[in-house]
Amino acid sequence: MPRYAVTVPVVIIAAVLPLVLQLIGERQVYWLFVVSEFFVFAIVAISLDLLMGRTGQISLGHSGFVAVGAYTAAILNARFGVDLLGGAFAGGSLAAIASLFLGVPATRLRGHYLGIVTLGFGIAVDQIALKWDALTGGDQGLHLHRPTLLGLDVGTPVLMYYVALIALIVATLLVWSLTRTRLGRAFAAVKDSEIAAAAMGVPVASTKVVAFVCSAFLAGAAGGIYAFLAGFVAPEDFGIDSSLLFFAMVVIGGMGSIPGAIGGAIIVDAIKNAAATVSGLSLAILGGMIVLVVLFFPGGLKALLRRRTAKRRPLDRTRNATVPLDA
Amino acid sequence: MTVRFGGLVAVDRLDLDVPDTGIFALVGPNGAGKTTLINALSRVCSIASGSVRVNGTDVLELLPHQVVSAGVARSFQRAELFPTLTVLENLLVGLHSEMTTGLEGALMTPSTRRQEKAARVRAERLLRELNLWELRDFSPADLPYGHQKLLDVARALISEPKLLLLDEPFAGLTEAETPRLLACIAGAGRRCAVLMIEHHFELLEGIAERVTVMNFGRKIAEGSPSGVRRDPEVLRCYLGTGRHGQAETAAC
Amino acid sequence: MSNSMLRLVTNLAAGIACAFLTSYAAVAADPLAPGGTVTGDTIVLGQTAAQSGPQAPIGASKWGLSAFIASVNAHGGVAGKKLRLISYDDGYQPAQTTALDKKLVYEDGVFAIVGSIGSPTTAAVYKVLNEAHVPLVSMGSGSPLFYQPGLKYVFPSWPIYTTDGKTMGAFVKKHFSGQPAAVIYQDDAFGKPILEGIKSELGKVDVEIPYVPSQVDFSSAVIKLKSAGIKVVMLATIATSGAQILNQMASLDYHPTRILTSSACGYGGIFDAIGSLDGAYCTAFLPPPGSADPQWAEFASAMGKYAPGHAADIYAAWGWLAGQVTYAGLEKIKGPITRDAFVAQLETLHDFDTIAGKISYSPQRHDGGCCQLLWQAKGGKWGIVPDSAFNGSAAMTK
Amino acid sequence: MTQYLLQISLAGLAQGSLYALTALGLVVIYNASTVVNFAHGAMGMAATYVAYVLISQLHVPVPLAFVGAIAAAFILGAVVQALLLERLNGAPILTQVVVTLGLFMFLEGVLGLAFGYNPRPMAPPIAIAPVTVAGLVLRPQDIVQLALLVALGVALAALFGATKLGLGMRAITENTYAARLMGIPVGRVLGTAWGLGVLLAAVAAILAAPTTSVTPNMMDTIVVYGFIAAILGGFGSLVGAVVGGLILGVIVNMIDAFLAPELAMSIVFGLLVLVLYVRPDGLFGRKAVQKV
Repeated sequence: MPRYAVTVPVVIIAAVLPLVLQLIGERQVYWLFVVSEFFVFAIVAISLDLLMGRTGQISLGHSGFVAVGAYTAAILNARFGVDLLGGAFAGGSLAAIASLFLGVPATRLRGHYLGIVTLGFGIAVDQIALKWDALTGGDQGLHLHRPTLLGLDVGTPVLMYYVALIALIVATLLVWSLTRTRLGRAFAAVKDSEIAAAAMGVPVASTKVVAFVCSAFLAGAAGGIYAFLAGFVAPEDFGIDSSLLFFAMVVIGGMGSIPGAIGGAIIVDAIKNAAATVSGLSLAILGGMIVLVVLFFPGGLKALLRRRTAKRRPLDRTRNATVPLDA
Repeated sequence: MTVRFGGLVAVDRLDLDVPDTGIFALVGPNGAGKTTLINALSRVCSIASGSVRVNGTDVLELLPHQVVSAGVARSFQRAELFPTLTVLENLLVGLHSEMTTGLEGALMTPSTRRQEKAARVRAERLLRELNLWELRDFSPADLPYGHQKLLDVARALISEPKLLLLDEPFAGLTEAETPRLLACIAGAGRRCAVLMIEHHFELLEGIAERVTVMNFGRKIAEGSPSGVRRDPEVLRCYLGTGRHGQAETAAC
Repeated sequence: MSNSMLRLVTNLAAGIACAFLTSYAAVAADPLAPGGTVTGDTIVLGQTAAQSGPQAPIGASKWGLSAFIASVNAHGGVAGKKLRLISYDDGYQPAQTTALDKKLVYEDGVFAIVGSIGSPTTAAVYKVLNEAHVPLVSMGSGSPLFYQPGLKYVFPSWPIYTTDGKTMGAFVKKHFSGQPAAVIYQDDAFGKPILEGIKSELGKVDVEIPYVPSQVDFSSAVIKLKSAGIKVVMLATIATSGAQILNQMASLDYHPTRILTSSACGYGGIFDAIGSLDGAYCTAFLPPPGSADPQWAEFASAMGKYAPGHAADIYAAWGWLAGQVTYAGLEKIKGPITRDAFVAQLETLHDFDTIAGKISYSPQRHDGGCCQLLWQAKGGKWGIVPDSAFNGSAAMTK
Repeated sequence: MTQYLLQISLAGLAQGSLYALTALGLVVIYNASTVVNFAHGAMGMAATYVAYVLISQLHVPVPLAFVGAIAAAFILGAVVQALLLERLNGAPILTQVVVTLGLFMFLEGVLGLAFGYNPRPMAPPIAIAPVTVAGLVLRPQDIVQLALLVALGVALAALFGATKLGLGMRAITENTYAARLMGIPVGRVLGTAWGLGVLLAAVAAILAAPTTSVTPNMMDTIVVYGFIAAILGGFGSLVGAVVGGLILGVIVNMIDAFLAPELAMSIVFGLLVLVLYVRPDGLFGRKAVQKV
């Protein structure tokens, strides 16, 4: 019960935040954008966590999937007037197809090769978007029409805020459900022990590919929403830098945890915005944080938060539980 | 069946026949090919020749993840559990090939819920049987080793295999931890065929119907636990140094 | 709802609450009343300019703009009001520019966006700013995108990039006619219009080589040109790539006539970075650094006074130019200082003298600078090439 | 045409020697500690800043500055091993990759903070005019670069093949625990391997600096090609790294010359995925034995 006492008011705050922001007049445009942008980044962080934290498959080019989704949505919108839902769905689908190019070789790659190949994927998407300017607008980018959703105009900052918030909640629920059913358990099994997973009937290779596809779909859909939110896409937005930011979100949040990924996204986004005026500062802080987290807080933010919650959950590997032997 | 690694013949033309139920043990010194045999049966190592039929299906022609559907499940020498998952979820992975939920799991469709519920009921029943119920939400990494081995066996058992392969289930257990696992295995032996690697003859004497002794990949003796113990060749190359029937590394 | 589900939602909501609190922590005085009217005693100007990443050198524009603003304030400001600059580092990433311009316009309440650097970054925001009626003045780009008719709030002040290319092309036609010529160009909205301009003057070039800024090894490009017997090489490149290409040419014992675009030779250290620079040409719409031009002298002395430690180079002069144009518009406003009044006054500028020569705007055309010429490197200094001036204002395309 | 091809290939070999040196360092570190060092380029870049500071701010003679930078690189490698990787002994690969990536971001950020992002000039180590032989331009620095690569490669092979250090490294790779029991100073051996690996990265970075200029991002492209070279070479073989790097240099130059320079890295990655699909252990790699 006490958990409801926290959850319900906070969910209400999230829902009424735009109304409160009315008080600051025009300035809400910026703050609504910042929070909406954070919602979308958090979806990408969740998707990367599904792949990296849950399935143990590293991806250093995740913004490549975001780029594929964003460009798909932008092109469909600019040329055919496809709406936000269609754009996000098509973006996710195309990113999922693109992920097969990575996912299939990935099943044959040893851990660190995968990191390098995904890095290359991120770079390649960038270069192709730049080169294929007839379709993508090259470095001048692509402007989208005012976003609509199922025939409704959602082009105001407040409505886009709700679109992003609902998208994050939906993504959270989807991933949460997935991890609590057969396929999600198979992801974790593959990460923990490929041999044991296979012995339990989990097809290791295709499970890895499916994890790639799921993760890419989410990242691509987030990219599609992002394109509508920003109203503009350009190749420079999806470089290694942004892949590393998503990576930092997952690591700092604590791998293998959805709340962790969201928390990591908050921290990274806040640092990125706060340190924007001093060049190199955010990179140095985030890099330093990653090193410290790995060395001293292997569970990341997730573990720190959990340590402080009143009721400890049993499944928590950040402490060494000693279980009484009852035999 | 034969398993080769390069020039080394780890399992050499071994013939083994087990009926539908009962406990059968494999013994032999280190390097005799026991674990290799189990790995070959569960298709972890893919370079075996010959054939292994379980109810007519040749296991050696399957992919590793198809073996369990053919009715062959296994445990591991060093309890290869999934620490990311809870104890309960570890058992549910054991039911992976019986369930069908794929991506639609993300949508929690009614059929997903039904499957999940049914699987949970089975897993919970097994956990209660094994007295692991209290620990269901812990990570296996936080359990004492004895519980881990028990869980490892349970995870193989939950799929109700026809052939259960156990790789040294008692290795590393304390005296206090042994009886629970022993009871569990004895129970399994009444439902299916259990092929286990074990050195403790005393443990085997109570439960195993037949013991096969291997050395250098070959079968050198076969029979009841007490009978095999008296076999001169077995004594010569294997049991000579053991104090209470436990094998030391003895080459012959 | 199960426990973990609840915890999820809690975390989610906590995140929102965090962002919410931050928004309140940042409450500050709003200097701009609705409708873009300046009511306080400062006029706040906003800029985005890369201070990090590979494009950081051109972000030095920030210091020229700061120096201009400081000198205006030292002389009493505009209409009794002081100017203030808020400049953010967008790392040359359009997504950052989008977010930061939202911050500048809505959170910081700037009056106009002035002297922002880069083609892709400005491309990301010019439409939105134009629709929101926020003036976008003197961006650091000559991309044809910003010279389109109908952009009422957009005021470019550079010569369009095609003029840059035409300046090269006309010069080559005049002096090196008949010699095999080649262009190395950055494959984007910066390099391609320059290539187009060159070709519109020369008809055709013998070899065209595209590249991307991340490329570090230009040896095959240089070998290709050398093997093809190219005598004139025009470079539509950024500074770092231009330096790499010229150094590569020298190391391969290849000495064609070299003509660089203005963006490639604005930095102070160019003579250290390229040992073989002597004899090379560079297009320009600004006086050579260190020249006796009175506009440059005024700029250089202001830099020394108000931005000590920052070189008075071409990139800083871009910022100075942006300041000059903005000031000219603001100064002419009679009555309340509104964005629309500012735009109206800018559109009356005719042959307004800036560090980059004369600039004219009209309600029909926002064309910016018309003319370019060439410099040549001699003995570690740039000098103006006498008969190289080119007026591109007549030949506006696209 | 042949001459053109030759000249292109020659330049490719010269550039490839930088990739090879980078790959060699990656392989040395990988062989000893099974860690792929994603901070490799950044560490080489940091050492180049040491050279830059020594030359342009402390006015140390150029050769001495290079020696100083290379020594700094060795120390940096050893310190990183002792402070970071030593604590992660036995951690999953993913964890070790993550920590080197964090280090990469940290180093690039810190040097950006300290020196800004303006490119700093760096004089070439050898500035001798090029020689033309039968129409081919031979650049002395290319030849020195290639010779240096071969010399370092041979020296490393000798070091690992014939000394106690090499033996220790192999023992540690086989079984760290057993190696420790056998009295091998595991920490010191690993520290040396990391030091040597980063030293090679620093050599590559210093050789690259005259063309790339000294910036926090100077090694980004080169180190990616270094990774690819190492993978092509089977990630474990010194000869593979050298050959992989040289081949890659020629391939990239061919792409620049005949296909599309602006897509070079994408094409190379496409090729890499193809190669890995056909030969998962690279062109020169031996099949990795899976332990059960």
